[in-house]
Amino acid sequence: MNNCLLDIRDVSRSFGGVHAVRAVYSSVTEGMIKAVIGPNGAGKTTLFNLIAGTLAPHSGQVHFRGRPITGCKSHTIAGLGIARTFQTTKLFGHMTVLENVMVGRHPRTRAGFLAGMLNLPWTWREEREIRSRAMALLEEFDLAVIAEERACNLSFGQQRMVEFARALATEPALLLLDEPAAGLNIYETKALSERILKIRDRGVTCLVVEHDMSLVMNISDEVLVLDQGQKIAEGPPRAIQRNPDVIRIYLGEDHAANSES
Amino acid sequence: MLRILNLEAGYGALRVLKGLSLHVSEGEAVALIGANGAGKTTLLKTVAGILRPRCGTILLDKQPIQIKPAERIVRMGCALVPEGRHVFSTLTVRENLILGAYSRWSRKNRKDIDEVLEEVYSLFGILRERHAQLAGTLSGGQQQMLAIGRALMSRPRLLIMDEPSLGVAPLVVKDIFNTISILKNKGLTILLVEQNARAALAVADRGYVIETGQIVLEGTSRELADNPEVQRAYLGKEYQRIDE
Amino acid sequence: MDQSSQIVQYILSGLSNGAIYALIGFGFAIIYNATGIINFAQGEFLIVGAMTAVSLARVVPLPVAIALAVLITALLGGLVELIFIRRVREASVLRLIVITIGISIVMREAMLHIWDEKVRALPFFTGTDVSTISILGAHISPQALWVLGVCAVIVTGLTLFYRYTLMGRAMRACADDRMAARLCGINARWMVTLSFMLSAGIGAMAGCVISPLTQTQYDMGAPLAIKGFTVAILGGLGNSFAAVAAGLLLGLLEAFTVSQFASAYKEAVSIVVLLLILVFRPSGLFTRSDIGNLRAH
Amino acid sequence: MPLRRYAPVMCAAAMVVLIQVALSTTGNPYYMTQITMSAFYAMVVVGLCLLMGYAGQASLGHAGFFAIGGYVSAVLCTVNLLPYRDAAVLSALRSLGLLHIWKDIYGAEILSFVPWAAFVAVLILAAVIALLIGLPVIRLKGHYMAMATLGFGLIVYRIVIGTPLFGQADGISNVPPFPVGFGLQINGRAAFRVENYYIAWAVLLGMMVLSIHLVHSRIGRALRSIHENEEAAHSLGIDTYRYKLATFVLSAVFAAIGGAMMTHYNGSIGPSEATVMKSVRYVVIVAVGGMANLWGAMLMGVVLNFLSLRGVFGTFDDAVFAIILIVIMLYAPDGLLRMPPIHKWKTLLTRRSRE
Repeated sequence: MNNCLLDIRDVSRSFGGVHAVRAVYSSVTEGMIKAVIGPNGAGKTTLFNLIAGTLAPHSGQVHFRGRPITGCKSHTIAGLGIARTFQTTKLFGHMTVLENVMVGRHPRTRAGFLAGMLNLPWTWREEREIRSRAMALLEEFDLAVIAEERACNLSFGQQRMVEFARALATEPALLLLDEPAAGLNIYETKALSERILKIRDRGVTCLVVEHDMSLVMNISDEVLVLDQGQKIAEGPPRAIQRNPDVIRIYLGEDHAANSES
Repeated sequence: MLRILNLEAGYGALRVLKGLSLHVSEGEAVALIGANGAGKTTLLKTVAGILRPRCGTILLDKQPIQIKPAERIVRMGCALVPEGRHVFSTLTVRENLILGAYSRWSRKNRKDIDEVLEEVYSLFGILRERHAQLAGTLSGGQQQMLAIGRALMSRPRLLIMDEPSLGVAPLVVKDIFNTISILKNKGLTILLVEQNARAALAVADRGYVIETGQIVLEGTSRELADNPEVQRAYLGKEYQRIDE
Repeated sequence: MDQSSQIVQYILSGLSNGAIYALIGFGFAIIYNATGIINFAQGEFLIVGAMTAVSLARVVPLPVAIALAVLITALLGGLVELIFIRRVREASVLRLIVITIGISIVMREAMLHIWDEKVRALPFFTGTDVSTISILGAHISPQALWVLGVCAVIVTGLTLFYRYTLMGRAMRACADDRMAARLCGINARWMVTLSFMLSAGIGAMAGCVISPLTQTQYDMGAPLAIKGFTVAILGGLGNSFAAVAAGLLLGLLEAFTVSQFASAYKEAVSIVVLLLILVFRPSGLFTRSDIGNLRAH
Repeated sequence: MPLRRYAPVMCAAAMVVLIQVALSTTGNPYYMTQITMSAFYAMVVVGLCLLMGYAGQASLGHAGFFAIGGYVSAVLCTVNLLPYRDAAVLSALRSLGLLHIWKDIYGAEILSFVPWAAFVAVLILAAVIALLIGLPVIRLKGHYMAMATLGFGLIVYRIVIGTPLFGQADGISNVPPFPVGFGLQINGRAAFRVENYYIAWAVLLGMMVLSIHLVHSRIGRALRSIHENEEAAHSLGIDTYRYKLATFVLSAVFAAIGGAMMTHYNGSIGPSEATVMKSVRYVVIVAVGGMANLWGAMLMGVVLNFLSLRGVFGTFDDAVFAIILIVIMLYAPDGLLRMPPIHKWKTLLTRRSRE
């Protein structure tokens, strides 16, 4: 594919004797929402960590916009335009919602130690811009009313959204979402899926690990199925739902046999 | 034997269990199935005393145990095989098993403990073979057997298992489920939590389906296995059996 | 004294110092494995033990005084855990560090006010301060042999305890996987208290055996703790034989540096070693990678 | 926005003047000496507060940097180079005005560095040493970092006490005053008491202003985010290692400035400034002040050091600090002076302005 944003080539990673991710090939096309599914322990989060640079693969390579990013530090990768959210939200609890999102502007701004200490005039302008951009994002997410609230005081659903906004503040080309619907109720999940679609529409490619199948099947353009670290299937959601291997790992042998018959 | 009423629990701001109720009768095997993140593991941790519930009641033999620490609950005859096995990887297989009987350790129990150890060894022959090996060097399936064996060492009346098939090769999963039905036939009360719905419902008498911290379905294993709702929970709304 | 016997002399004094460092290192490792805390007050346990024994030795025979001192220090260790550590188990590392440092200073100042600044010493266990034994042409105090002997006994005892007793196994289980240990019915909190007692007791014993050789003063805990910590890190925190080897290595290194440099720099040696290890091999010199891997999960 | 930020600075400055006036008029001017010295110690505390409270790194070796500052300026200002006056290097330095000849109290001629040159050397040296120590040490976690910095502090102490150049146990005395310009000089004699009181406070409040700016800048936000959750900070493109290292160097430089000024003020420095107990004391003060609370740390730095210098705690000096430490850590880990968080003020102010 010519507009391939992320290319995962033969990536493997093991912990001790356990192969968490084994020889996975995959690619993400610009502008799509791709979902990664699989049972618990299938290696989904590990794959995310390998892309985001939190872990280094033992073998294989990851390319982003045609450039190899294997072995890069995660802050470098974030600077290149890959942002992520975490399975258990990792907000800066004692900072305000606004400050959280302002931190997200970090890779796109430049005031350093000396400039900060001396409070140079040009940093005022930058600071104003950081603030207004962050505020704009919060407004877009309908979070402006709680902008001055400490992040640890928010409800779980709100924390998810703030983390979302914070990741977007880095102006990523690719957004990695690790189980964004975990712990959300039905309405929040619905709002979330609309949110993800909106983000895609403004040009941010999304890679989503998710367990909520209705969410996955509703929004994704393509699904990658992992089991025990290996790729089981990859394709459009409809086809995945009918794939006998996928049914087998989710419902057991019998159902797979039924489906095939 | 075990009765849970309106249980609420969670971590920090996250409310995982939202007023959950279920019960397990003496001699029964009950399966609890549901997708990831539904709250299964949280429920078991709360029952075993690792996690404090926010509110609700847990009765074991009609005694409230929701405020008791894990150590006491084991003594009362309720053993948990945790998710992800949690064997003591730097201890030998035999040491792991012996520690399983820690709560009953005393001079006069000596013989009884040797007996249970013998029972566990005959249930899982591989553990006898590898008794001097470090538990961390066992394969995933063997570790799972060890975790079950360790729980059995406390001679529990209620055995709770959290995802015994997780990360275990398919052939070994079969072995493990065979063992579970052997235990059940011996009269042990079992609460089994599984993602592998099919296998779990095959050994259980009854089952519950848990979704976002609440029980959404309840019934005999057969009823649940044939329920389209169960399938929906796993494969998404649009999933329809091709033969329908 | 000729060249070779001088070398033997250095080796012997290095070994006996190293044995003490190993014992202190054990103290660190025992608590670290049970709780993940580095107990900065470990050195003070040595001094408390030795000082208590010195005071008791005036009224009861020496062996009884030492036994009582070890017991009292062990109880003190347990008390420290019950009062301070237990209530902050879930706290951040920074808080725990600061608390154990605070405890060490309070203990030191308390000792200053109880036993004043005077340098004290237990009597030699056998012989006097002038009696020597000659080995390969070198003359050493019989107390040095006591030090080596006590170290050997404690290492063996600890190994047997951890390997073959239910209590020892339970302590290892807690260190390995706290949640699983609780699910087995092990009271993890008491295991932590017990490890503080054990660690304080071993510290007190170490303090008593070196007291005749190096003498004891209220503020000697911190430098000893640094050395013990160096040894514990060198040995990879938790491997008893590696800790012994590391202790002896550090002892030898120090003995030879003293022969080359001013003694004021002697302490700097162990610190430099510590810094180098922290920088280049924080997992320790002798850590077996397989065990390391098992611990990581 | 700037007004709100500078209001506490103004208040502090007013307090400083008020205290001076009060002490002078009530005839207790000698209290000023201890307040001045407390201000020097508080400089270490301000830097350490940035490091511990904002970057989340504990250092148990900051007395080492204070001592480096003091000893380096003491040595450079007192070492007599007269016997080597004809060496090419020295004459070059003399022509640059970095060396001068002065007479000590016994009237002997001494050729040594001018205090300004020594001061610049202190800044550079402290930064370089902090960088070299920090490069490996900042990578370490929790206990290891604490032990490594403790080890660094001990090495400084050992070097100071074991090297004849540093006067061993006696330290270095007869350090000349430091003419800082505008006709002012750092000098401990009674005649200069008020002048030095203001010099010390001007420098301390200057450091406070720089620190406050930093904390409220993009970098400060990044530092706080590192403290809260390092993994998340990383994922937002923050190079945590570099920022922690830079903060470490900055705090070391602050400490060295305090040490250098103190040495010129007292005219001497001794090894007691380099002990582990001193390092621990700085940590205590930051903890009591509330970790990430610059004003709390500064205030506590002045108050506790003042009490200690006045000898209020007697022979229980160290014990008092340790007990304060334990009690604070057990019962009030956020510090005694938990000021309402800055954003709360913000809401108060904005609300009022909208009405």
